[in-house]
Amino acid sequence: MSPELAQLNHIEAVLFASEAPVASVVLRHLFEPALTPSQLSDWLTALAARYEQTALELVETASGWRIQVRAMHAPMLSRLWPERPLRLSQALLETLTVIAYRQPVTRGDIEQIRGVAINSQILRTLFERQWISERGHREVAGKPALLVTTRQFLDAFGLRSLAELPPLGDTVQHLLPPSGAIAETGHCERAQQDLKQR
Amino acid sequence: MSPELAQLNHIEAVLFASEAPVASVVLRHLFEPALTPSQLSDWLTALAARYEQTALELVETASGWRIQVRAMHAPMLSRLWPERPLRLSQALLETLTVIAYRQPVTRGDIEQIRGVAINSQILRTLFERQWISERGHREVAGKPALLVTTRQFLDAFGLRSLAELPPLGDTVQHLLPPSGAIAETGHCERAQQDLKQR
Amino acid sequence: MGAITATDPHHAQALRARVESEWFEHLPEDLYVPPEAFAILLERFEGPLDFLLYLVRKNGFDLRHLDIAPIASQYISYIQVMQTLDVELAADYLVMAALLADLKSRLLLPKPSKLQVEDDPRQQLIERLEAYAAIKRSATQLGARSVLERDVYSAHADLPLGAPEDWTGFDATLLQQAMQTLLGRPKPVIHAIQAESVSLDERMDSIRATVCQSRTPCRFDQLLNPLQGRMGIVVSLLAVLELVRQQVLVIIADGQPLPLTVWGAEHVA
Repeated sequence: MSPELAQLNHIEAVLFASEAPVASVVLRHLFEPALTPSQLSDWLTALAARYEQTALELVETASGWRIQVRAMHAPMLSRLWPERPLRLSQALLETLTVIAYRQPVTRGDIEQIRGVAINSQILRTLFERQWISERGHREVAGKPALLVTTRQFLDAFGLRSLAELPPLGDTVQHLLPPSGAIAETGHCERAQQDLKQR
Repeated sequence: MSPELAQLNHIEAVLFASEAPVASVVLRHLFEPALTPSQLSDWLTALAARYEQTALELVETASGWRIQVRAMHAPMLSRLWPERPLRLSQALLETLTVIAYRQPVTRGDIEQIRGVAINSQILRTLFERQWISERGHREVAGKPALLVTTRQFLDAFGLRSLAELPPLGDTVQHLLPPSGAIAETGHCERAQQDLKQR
Repeated sequence: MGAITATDPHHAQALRARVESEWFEHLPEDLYVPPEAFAILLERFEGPLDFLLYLVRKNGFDLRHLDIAPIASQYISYIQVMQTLDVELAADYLVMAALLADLKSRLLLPKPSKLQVEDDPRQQLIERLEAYAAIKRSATQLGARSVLERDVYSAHADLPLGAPEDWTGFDATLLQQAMQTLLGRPKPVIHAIQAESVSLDERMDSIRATVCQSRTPCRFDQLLNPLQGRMGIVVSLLAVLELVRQQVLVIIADGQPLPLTVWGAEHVA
């Protein structure tokens, strides 16, 4: 085996063996001397090429690099393990979105924006998944906790940073029928699936 | 993507998404109609070929098929993650240290310096790792074996020779009975300790 | 496209997409949705804002130009009908109905000449609707991403079971530290225990006296001096054997595995 191949396999072994995404800095320091960022980038490009035409893909999230099973296999996998796929209700997604875009927010802020009392189960689920955490309190009566999203949230949604969230956009536009009809339709189909699965 | 490739990727996706080895019968019934054992065997051969020259391998365990990181990467991985460190117990380190600095020593010498009876498991471990070996016997009653450290010991601790052992310093040094003295006093004191421990 | 079906309000929104310039041509004639259907639909709304937003979109209204009054009226009428039908409504819906009723009554009043934007209740409601609509759309986008454990799974591979561990790469200063710890420890205090010697003669004398004075056979353990420990047992046995040899004692045995029992020879004779 060539030294190049051995080095590539080293990186691959680390990515597969890790339970969490592996930071670039860790990958660079697998070697002596450490790889430069551009060298690492070359290796990762070579590695990504290895997964072309396979069930896998190499992605970068907030915590680092992760090899994952492509989304196209999800339907088949959820048939195989029906209990496994995560279900994200519209209420949970909206709550999470308010926290992600408006952070730090209090529970009251979320209720004000969504116009509806928050279901405690939703916040509990978000905390359990470690997608949100508390960071300090607002200095008002009752000192409500301020909620923020976490790196685990970014990892779970395949985001490298909050900056990758699409902008909220021109607010006036939102009162028009959605122009992003495709996204809406996708959501719609998922809702129908949810309905069927009940 | 050809239907063949899609089918192969299906199997790969299941193997990677599964938390445990996947039984052949499960893999065969991913498809409609189910694969015959010989068809599955062909697919798995094709999949195994995908991992040639990579860090991965496809293996069959008692409970089914599993993709794993090749054993050759184990040393590198165990160095990488400090949460699964190979820890040396204090008792083992002290025993090893006495042998390293005072070699050749008998078991009785070690017990005399450490002040406690030696746990046989510790010496067994040190022998198993080939960090110590026997070299001759002391010419006293019972002919106790003399223990020395090995080249593997030097390698494990990154030393080129025993001369590179970190110096103990004067204050510590003088606390140690001179190497030769141990032989004379060691045994009777140990006998007394043995008596006490009963 | 009559009364909408109860399956999916979002779908209905898409079908009734209108642009600002067109809505006059298609003045909504189907403002009415059967309340029974609406009771089912309501489950699919995230709250009164979502419902209100649905009404706005369903009617193809552009709130920038249109008075909010018709939407408010629709909302209130639905809520009222549902109340008469005993459909249980979350408090949030009733609060919104009250707010809209208040808004409507204020809109009937003549407009003050200098109305601050922040004082305009209509403007406030529109802003809330806009903010909610933005969040709703972003939530949809967020939900459309590939989510770990829902759409994608981390491809994990373990090492082979029982893989050999690597026992190298240790720091030699570990050894130095171990030695310092070892020698820095208080020296074990070694007590020299003077083992008292057990005399065979003493044992023989003691056993002879005990056995000869006893009117019954003596078990071996009755002959021991517990203070003499294990060595005492050994020497006592030697003493017994010697006394048997001297025919002072006899061993009482009937072939059963009993504790060693002796008696004075004269008792037996």
